[in-house]
Amino acid sequence: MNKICPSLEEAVSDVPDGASIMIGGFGDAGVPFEMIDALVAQGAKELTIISNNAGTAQEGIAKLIHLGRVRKIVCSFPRQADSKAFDERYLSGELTLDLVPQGNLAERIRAAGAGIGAFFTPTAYGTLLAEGKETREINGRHYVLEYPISADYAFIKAFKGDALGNLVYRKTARNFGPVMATAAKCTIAQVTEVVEVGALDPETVVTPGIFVKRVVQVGPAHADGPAQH
Amino acid sequence: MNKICPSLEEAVSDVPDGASIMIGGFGDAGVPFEMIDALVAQGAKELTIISNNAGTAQEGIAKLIHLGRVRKIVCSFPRQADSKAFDERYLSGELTLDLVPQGNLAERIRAAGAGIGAFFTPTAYGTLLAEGKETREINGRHYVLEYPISADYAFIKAFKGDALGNLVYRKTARNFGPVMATAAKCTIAQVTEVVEVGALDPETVVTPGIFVKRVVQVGPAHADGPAQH
Amino acid sequence: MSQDFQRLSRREIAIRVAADIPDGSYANLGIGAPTEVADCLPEGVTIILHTENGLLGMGPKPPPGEEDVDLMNAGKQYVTALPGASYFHHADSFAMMRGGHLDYCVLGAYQVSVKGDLANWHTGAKDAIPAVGGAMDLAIGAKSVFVMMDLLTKKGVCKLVERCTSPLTGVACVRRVYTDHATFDITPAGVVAHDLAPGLTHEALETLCGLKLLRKS
Amino acid sequence: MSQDFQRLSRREIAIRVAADIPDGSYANLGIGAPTEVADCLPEGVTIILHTENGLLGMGPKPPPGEEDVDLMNAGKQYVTALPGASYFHHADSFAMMRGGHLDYCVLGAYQVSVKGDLANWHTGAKDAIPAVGGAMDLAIGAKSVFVMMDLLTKKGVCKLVERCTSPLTGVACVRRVYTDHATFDITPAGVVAHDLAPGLTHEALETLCGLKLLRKS
Repeated sequence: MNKICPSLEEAVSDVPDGASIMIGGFGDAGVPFEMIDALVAQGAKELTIISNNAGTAQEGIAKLIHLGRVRKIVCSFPRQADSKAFDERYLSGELTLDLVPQGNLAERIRAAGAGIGAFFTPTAYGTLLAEGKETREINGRHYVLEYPISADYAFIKAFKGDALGNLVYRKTARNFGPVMATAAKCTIAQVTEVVEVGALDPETVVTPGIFVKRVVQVGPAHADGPAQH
Repeated sequence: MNKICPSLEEAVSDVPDGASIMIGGFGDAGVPFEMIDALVAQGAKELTIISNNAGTAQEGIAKLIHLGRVRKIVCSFPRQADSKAFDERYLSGELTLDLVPQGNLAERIRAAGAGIGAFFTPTAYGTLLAEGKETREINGRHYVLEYPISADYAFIKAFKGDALGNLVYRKTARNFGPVMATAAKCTIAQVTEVVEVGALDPETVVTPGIFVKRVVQVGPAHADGPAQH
Repeated sequence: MSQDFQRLSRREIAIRVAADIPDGSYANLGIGAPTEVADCLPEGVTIILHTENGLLGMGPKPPPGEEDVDLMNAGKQYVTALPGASYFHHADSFAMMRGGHLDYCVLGAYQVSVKGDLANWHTGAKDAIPAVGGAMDLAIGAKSVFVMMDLLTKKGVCKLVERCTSPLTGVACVRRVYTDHATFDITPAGVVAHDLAPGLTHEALETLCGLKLLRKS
Repeated sequence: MSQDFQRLSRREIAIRVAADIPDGSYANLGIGAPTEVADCLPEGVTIILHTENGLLGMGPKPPPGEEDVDLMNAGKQYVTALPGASYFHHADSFAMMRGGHLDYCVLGAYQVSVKGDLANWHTGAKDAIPAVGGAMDLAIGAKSVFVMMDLLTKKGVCKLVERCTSPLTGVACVRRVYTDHATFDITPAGVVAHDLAPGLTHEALETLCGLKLLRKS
């Protein structure tokens, strides 16, 4: 079993038009920028992107949006200081936005990975973002019924990975990676360092290899930090 | 902030009659035997115990049951080779059993800790253990609605812990500990070794201290293994 | 009605909030003004800070040059991790909030209603690009949710209201509101005003708010 | 009807199951007979084994004297962990199963119906002390659920049935049943019997089962 893929180009080569893709990261931490660049070069369009943010400036998801490759985005916080690409496409109606509270986004992704059919969450009860959704009072508290979010692909960034797909992350760059890895048909991880099978302590593996299809090393391995972009 | 408690006796001293207690462990691994012994000595009765097993021989939960301290047990697998204590009390009607499939038990405990009001699970659909429960078809699959399980106390066993309550576990002794820790009002962890705050790598902490109220060191610290009982 | 009183500075409000968070608490301080509470904790008090992007035990910002691109808070500012910290993924982090494990959460607000409804994610302006982030999760994400805000908008309109006109973030979730004019407790009996700014009378405050306010008994 | 045929041994059944699990698969082998499948994997084939008590990458039992009380499988037998293994807690472990991440799960059974219903947790006997463990989670816990069992009870009653009489573990969850008489595929068109024991005819098998069986096309 060897999930190491020699290049990002090869790793993203089979993404078809119309695919749904989860993209890890919060702010810049944990965003697989290089893999997104490879997808830009690959050319897939009509994409649905599931991610916490919608990118800033011309980087990452903003690049995909700017190029008109994205038809729908599911996220919690698209508006940022320099989210011009998103703002333009959204206001012109070319881009559909499904706005999801951040914790519901994480939990709905987890539900997809965990085989949960739906769950009652207190978050967003009584707000615009729960309009039209089923609600229920349970033990005196009000809840909204939310459904799983899955995807064809998950693009995530981890710190170290092995040929079996086991991953560990680095600090707050962990964020959405571990849950997204469980909820996509094909999870691709770019890692700062590929290590030998057996080098990761089984007690500290965050994403067991079963959730990962492809691992690509990006940039030189640093002993003391992640690749800068 | 110092959650270290000098003795098991003190750690379990406030457990009242009628309390609900989650007890970690699967088979013998991860069972806080010494803490259960302290509870036996403390004398609390009319207890509800939530645990995967109901104990074997005269050890652990079996001891509590044998002494008539337990009025209800919520578990997945009470019947074992030498579960005489359970068998007797159950067949005589002195002990109520709420039988829960193991994965539903884990997920219902997680739900309690995660503030989820209820969730739809495919497990047990169409079986005796889903009788009378609400069901729903979602995207062509059948699900049963299950509710959270919380408790007054969680008694768990971990490998190492610090004064802030951070815990790491050892191999398959991890099992129910991390989820139970999130679902009880008062989680008490017996650990093989208490370490200095800062000694546990923040990347590898399994149970963040927020979930733990008391930490007790049990037995001599081993560098290479857990305490035997 | 006299305006002859001394409004509290943002720092003074933060000091009041900090004084109400007991030693040994777990807290999440929202983006913006609430972040200042961390700097106002009394000497010797240990409050463990949570940031929803996956860190418990958050420390202050790093010295210049020691920023780590993988270590930030929910406001996307560089932070540090204190000894005894732990990292976790987003589902676990929001489970920690939703499950009621944090003792306190301190948030900013556009409006708070007398019933404790919170509006802080969307002004309600048409054509505004919506973004919610963790606001709705934070609103229900602690045993006690505190709001820290100026009482009046720049145009002088009171933000403590009978009923919110801006879109809600959460329903009946706020327990106490710290402002530059006074502190307000949301109680089943009504809103209790206390710790009024020096020189401000209860009656003057009621007039400013356009609300009947209870006195602390 | 002649009984002049050679039933497969438990090991021969395990070899058949093992042959159908492709290299690189993730699998959970239930307690009892299914455990033997691990010993029958062809040379050079890597199957990563999951045990629901929190380990992916389970290895064989340790040499005598090297047992670790903290390292066991779901059957509470001592095991080892192979290089590249990982440990996780029970909620994560069952999420892995329930979420359909395992390719194969191999289970024992009291009865399997022609629709793929599984009965393997409770004989239905009155006064029996019930215990379910992970049975119901395993039944729905893999992309393909295989059953491995003797076709007949000790009293000669067929365990492949029109409708289960024992309490169900899962509904329409079994894809294939490996027995000492033949292998049965549960398909929408009906049950397909193949790989019959040497000397056993399709007609004789139908008589034994009291069922109409399809031939492999």
